[in-house]
Amino acid sequence: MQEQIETHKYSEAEVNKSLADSEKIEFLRQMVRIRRFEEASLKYYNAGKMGGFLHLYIGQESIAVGTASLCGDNDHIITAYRDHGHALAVGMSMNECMAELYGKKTGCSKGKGGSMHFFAPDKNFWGGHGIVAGQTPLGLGLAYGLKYNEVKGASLCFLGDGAVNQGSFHESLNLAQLWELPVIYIIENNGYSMGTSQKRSSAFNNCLAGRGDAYGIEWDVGKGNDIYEVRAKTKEAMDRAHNDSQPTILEFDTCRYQGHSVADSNAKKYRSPEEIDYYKENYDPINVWKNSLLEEGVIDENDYKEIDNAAKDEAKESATFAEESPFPEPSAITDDVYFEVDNQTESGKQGKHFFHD
Amino acid sequence: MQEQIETHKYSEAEVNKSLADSEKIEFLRQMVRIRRFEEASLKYYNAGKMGGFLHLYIGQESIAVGTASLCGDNDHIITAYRDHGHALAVGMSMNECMAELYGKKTGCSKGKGGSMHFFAPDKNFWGGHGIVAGQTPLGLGLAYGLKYNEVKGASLCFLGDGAVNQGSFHESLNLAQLWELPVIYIIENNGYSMGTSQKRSSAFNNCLAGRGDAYGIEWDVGKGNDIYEVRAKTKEAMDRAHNDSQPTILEFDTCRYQGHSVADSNAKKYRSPEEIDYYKENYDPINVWKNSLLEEGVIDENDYKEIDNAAKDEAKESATFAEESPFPEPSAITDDVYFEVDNQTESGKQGKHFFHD
Amino acid sequence: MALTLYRQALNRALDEELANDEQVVIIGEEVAEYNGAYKVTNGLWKKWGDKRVVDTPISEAGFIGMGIGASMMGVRPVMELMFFSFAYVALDQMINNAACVRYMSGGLINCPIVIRGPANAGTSVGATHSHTPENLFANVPGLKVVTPATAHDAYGLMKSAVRDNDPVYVMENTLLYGDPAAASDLPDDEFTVPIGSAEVKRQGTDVSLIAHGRSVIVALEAAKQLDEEKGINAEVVDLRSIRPLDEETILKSVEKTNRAVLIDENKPFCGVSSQIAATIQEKAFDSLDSPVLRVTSIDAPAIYCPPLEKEQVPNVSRVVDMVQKLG
Amino acid sequence: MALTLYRQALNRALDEELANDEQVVIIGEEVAEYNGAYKVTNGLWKKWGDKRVVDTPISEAGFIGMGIGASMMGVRPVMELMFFSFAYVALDQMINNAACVRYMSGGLINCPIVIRGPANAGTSVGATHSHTPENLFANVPGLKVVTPATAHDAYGLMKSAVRDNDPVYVMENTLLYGDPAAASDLPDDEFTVPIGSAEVKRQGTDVSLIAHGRSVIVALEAAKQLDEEKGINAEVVDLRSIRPLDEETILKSVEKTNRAVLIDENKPFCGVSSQIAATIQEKAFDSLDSPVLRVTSIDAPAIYCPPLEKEQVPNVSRVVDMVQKLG
Ligand SMILES: Cc1ncc(C[n+]2csc(CCOP(=O)(O)OP(=O)(O)O)c2C)c(N)n1
Ligand SMILES: Cc1ncc(C[n+]2csc(CCOP(=O)(O)OP(=O)(O)O)c2C)c(N)n1
Ligand SMILES: [Mg+2]
Ligand SMILES: [Mg+2]
Repeated sequence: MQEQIETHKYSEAEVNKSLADSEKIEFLRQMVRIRRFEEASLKYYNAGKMGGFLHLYIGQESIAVGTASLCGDNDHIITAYRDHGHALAVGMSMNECMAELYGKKTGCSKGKGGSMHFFAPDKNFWGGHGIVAGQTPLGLGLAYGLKYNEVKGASLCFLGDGAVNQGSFHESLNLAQLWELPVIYIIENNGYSMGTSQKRSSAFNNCLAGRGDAYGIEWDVGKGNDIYEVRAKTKEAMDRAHNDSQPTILEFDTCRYQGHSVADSNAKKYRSPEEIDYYKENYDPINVWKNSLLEEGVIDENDYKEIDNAAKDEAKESATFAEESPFPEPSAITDDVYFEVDNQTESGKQGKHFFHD
Repeated sequence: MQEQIETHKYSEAEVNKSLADSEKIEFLRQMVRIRRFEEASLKYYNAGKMGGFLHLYIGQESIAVGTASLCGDNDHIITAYRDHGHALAVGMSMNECMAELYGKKTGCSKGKGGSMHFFAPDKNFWGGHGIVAGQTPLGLGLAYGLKYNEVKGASLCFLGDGAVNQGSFHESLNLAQLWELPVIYIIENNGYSMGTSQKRSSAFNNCLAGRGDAYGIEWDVGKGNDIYEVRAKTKEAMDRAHNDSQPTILEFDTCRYQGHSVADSNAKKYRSPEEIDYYKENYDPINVWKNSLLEEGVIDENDYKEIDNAAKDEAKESATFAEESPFPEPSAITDDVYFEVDNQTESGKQGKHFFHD
Repeated sequence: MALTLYRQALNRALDEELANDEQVVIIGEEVAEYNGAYKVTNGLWKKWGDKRVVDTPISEAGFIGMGIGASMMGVRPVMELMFFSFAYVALDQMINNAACVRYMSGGLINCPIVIRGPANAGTSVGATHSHTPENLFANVPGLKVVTPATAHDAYGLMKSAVRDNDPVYVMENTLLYGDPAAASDLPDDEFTVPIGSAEVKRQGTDVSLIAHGRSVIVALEAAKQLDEEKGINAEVVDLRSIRPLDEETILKSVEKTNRAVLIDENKPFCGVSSQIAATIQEKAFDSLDSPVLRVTSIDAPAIYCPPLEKEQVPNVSRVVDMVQKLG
Repeated sequence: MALTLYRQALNRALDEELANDEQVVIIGEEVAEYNGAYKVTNGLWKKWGDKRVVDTPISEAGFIGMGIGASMMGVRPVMELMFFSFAYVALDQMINNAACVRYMSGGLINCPIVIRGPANAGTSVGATHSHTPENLFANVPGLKVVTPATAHDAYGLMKSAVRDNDPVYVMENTLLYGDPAAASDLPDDEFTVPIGSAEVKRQGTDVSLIAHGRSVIVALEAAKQLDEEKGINAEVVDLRSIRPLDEETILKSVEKTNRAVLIDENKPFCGVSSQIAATIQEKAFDSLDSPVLRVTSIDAPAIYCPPLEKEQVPNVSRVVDMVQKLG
């Protein structure tokens, strides 16, 4: 369990000192939006509006918001299936996200991806990936693309504490260091992979990020609930990526409040409700941030309520939008499989591409 | 390049001090047998007697012989495709090995495996595996089997310096440490994976074995050409396996004199012939060992000649044996696919197992 | 009489085999303390303890390869893949090691390993989680693949799989785990269903519906509807085992009905039904009154959209329509 | 006129595409300084330098996944698998990422990646190095698979593959690289062979021999022998592309000859020829005078023993015998 939070050790970091009040408020708004969106999605999931999995990010919002806040035009983000937070943090609308959960044509992935597969390449957001650690070589590839085209940018590739034990992640680490690629692996360590505590899944020295030592990769570990700390440590890594084209592994401690997915019937068995309650009470990223802004005099309680109400309304409206949106037509099942077919190029017209009856 | 060999630093190690002269001579004999066997196999390969690949172990003999010399009834060995040395070191006959290279019915694998796939489970030798690092989870499984059945033993799993970049190896390391399995990963670092030097393939701190730090696994690195050192360091790891059921990573520097495989047309391009010559001159494991035994007065030049001639004869005879052995019958193509079919059990008689015309 | 659900039948089979043979060990992600992501191993850890039921990190290549290595030594691991879709990160181990090591060693080594888990689409978990790789594995000589459709067969095939001395991949189905239509009335006494035997699940005269896995349940419903609404008397053949394959039962049925429609959740190109169609046309050519037709998944990655995914996988109305196309 | 070898044709195609498009980059084990394990990339590193031709560590999942990620950003990587058999350690990336990301993103992302390398048995490199996974990949919607049999097609298909905006897996053959029977007289001007078009490589009237990859060369020789020794005039159809598939050309041929023998180095169960047989019997049912027969690899892991492996893969005498079985 983390120690009681000190007043933000990293508030004086360069990248934080220069923050305008409006920016700080924006972080709060983003975190609240994520939480309210997810609460709404849970509600409508339980009402039978969605299928499949729903992995909620509640409790971890500061990481997506803090890291995304540093991203410029040439910085890119890719993550696993617990992707709603990152999607909203990069600027995707609640409407397109909620509609995706409903499987609607107006969803960000036209109802084809679902909860685990949100995408917005126009916002440098490359998904949303369901196979544990499967996104880690892709994140490396984004960095490869940047370096190949001599663009000064970084690829922020998120993964969970359980994902560090997949071989593809290690292969990626070796390549990242060997080829000096500007990728930042960000381990969101919420202490559990499904029902397995970190100590039952991973052998290590120091911490999970410390596995970087095997490859001589720079690494750091920090408190994930403190936006100041997330930003300060991520900024260092981004500088390393931008200026030296070097990879970094970051690890942020955090906590997911909900079960692994909505279908996690064991959510209250493998860890005690007290563990979560204690965290919520003392470390909740939204509370912590809200309290600092109150202390700093950047907002008052009323401002917060407004932000919160606006987020709730937005979430509710997104559900209405999703509800009222049409499902894709059955013929859409075979769209978006091949670029060349979709665009009816010469290549797309040659030969038979689909083989069902 | 290694430093000039000191007189064996490890000759006084417990495990070496107690060696009888006959044992020391036996090590020499084994190394010479491996070399002569492989020289013969190269000759007959070039004469068109074999197909496929032929990865020669020449230059690395001290590692197989030194490690195998420590193995008791419950210690097991598994390696990659460069497996002739390990096969002979565990006691397989030249005849069955050469016949395998010829693809003959009398081969250790009945002509089905070839050079990369020698096996002798009765001698605790589990192959011979062609997919780089594919044997590393299997080696873990051997250790699992030992521990599961509460047998005090170790699994010695060999791999190359290029194999350390496969994900399955890392997954195995984590599992080995997490579950305290008695596996010893032995990296035979000959500096190259095919034409790629180690520095072009691997990022690391310290050395390749040092990647064990990522998992808190004990590791050590040593000179591979010195049987005393190989035995001393392996013994420590085996004690750790036997007594504490803990894994180890060992790395031994070594040198392969031949190309990656016989078909390595670039063998003289990616490293200079001088690099090999220098090694041969100064570090050749057979020479080094022979010279110590001469110095120690354990053998004289004549003894060596006898050993050498016997090995050459044995190799030559194995080629005659192989030559005179029959190929398997065509019907053998579909034998050894299923245990149940081969043994015509009830299960093996049910349904159709093979689907060609 | 209390029916046993598919999930419970698997659980009972595993429990009994743990009792029957000390070398049997269950290994996989969340199989122990969590009781299994889909509760197939429910209660087994509590009953059998840490040694016999083992939770793993998310390292499929590592732990499945480990299981194969242990099986070479005589341990009999039953590995769970939380989804068979995750086989793709462990494929090298599952093909090159499990399927080839016996052969490459000239028969010196065998791998009595079971790898099991759900392999199906239809639950809106998206393309990466909805693969049906029975065709892919059955392509590989050295492997056995079974796809039980009912609790009875799930129980009997699982027991056969654990006792078999070759690698057997048991492909289950998340939709069948709790489906009353797949539940069975199991006898109290142990029994097995042999690997490599198909079963005629419904007798008929007009057309053979040949299916495996959940498609069998679809076929049975379709047969009922065809009977009631169209007066067509369909026979339903459940392959049960994909490799080895019971060609005899297939051919006998087609020789009787002279028509076949294959129902197959696989993607069509080189799916299991391609193989069955190729076989039927080859070996029952003169019995066929019309071409063998197929109802497969619509040929795209599994779509998330729940109502559309129900159209994507074979369903009753697509089967009924296809049977009528036979003319 | 100097014939171009299959290997040289690939080399020329890659060289030209490196020149045509700065986003094209060749990545793989030993492709640069070593000039390729099979010399397909010979000279390219020297000519194009470190940026365009890149050697990798032995980390197929890592570097292929990386290539897929880079392709999402607009880079056009041409990845070499030293053997396509090594795809099995990278399968998750090759299926779940390359094939599914366009779909799961509703068409927002595409992956213009080429993965190429030899995919064949017949060279005594053993079971683990002799896989022919064209059926496995062609099963996956989202992927394209081509299997050139001649230098002409290798050149033309490789260029099409590099220019295609979908993932294309080009399966070559170590036995064809230097085979004079696969060499072609290439024009000096650039050209492409469209993906998805089969070619009748020999006109005939009595039976259609349908094949892909090196089996086309076998089929052509068998056709010659059938003609000379048995007076049977066989047509040889080269699929060239497995997915997309040119069904039209296949069906046209069978409608003409009324008989088909498929020659396929795949293992038989759910091999490519299973799919072709299923298709022919479905769509040319009334044209068929006898069942579609198949000559595939003998159904076991690839044997090492060199003379036996020549029996294991399809060869001329097995094809000639099978054609005569048609009656
Ligand atoms: C290769 C693979 N194996 C297993 C799974 C099933 N699975 C999905 S999420 C998960 C736990 C991952 O935990 P962690 O990486 O800590 O991420 P978190 O869920 O905590 O965000 C598992 C086992 C999967 N999706 N992919
Ligand atoms: C997964 C995989 N990728 C590539 C290869 C081809 N290959 C065989 S050996 C080898 C080099 C391995 O080098 P190293 O591990 O150092 O062993 P060494 O040959 O030096 O003994 C390569 C690339 C393979 N067999 N398996
Ligand atoms: Mg976690
Ligand atoms: Mg090496």
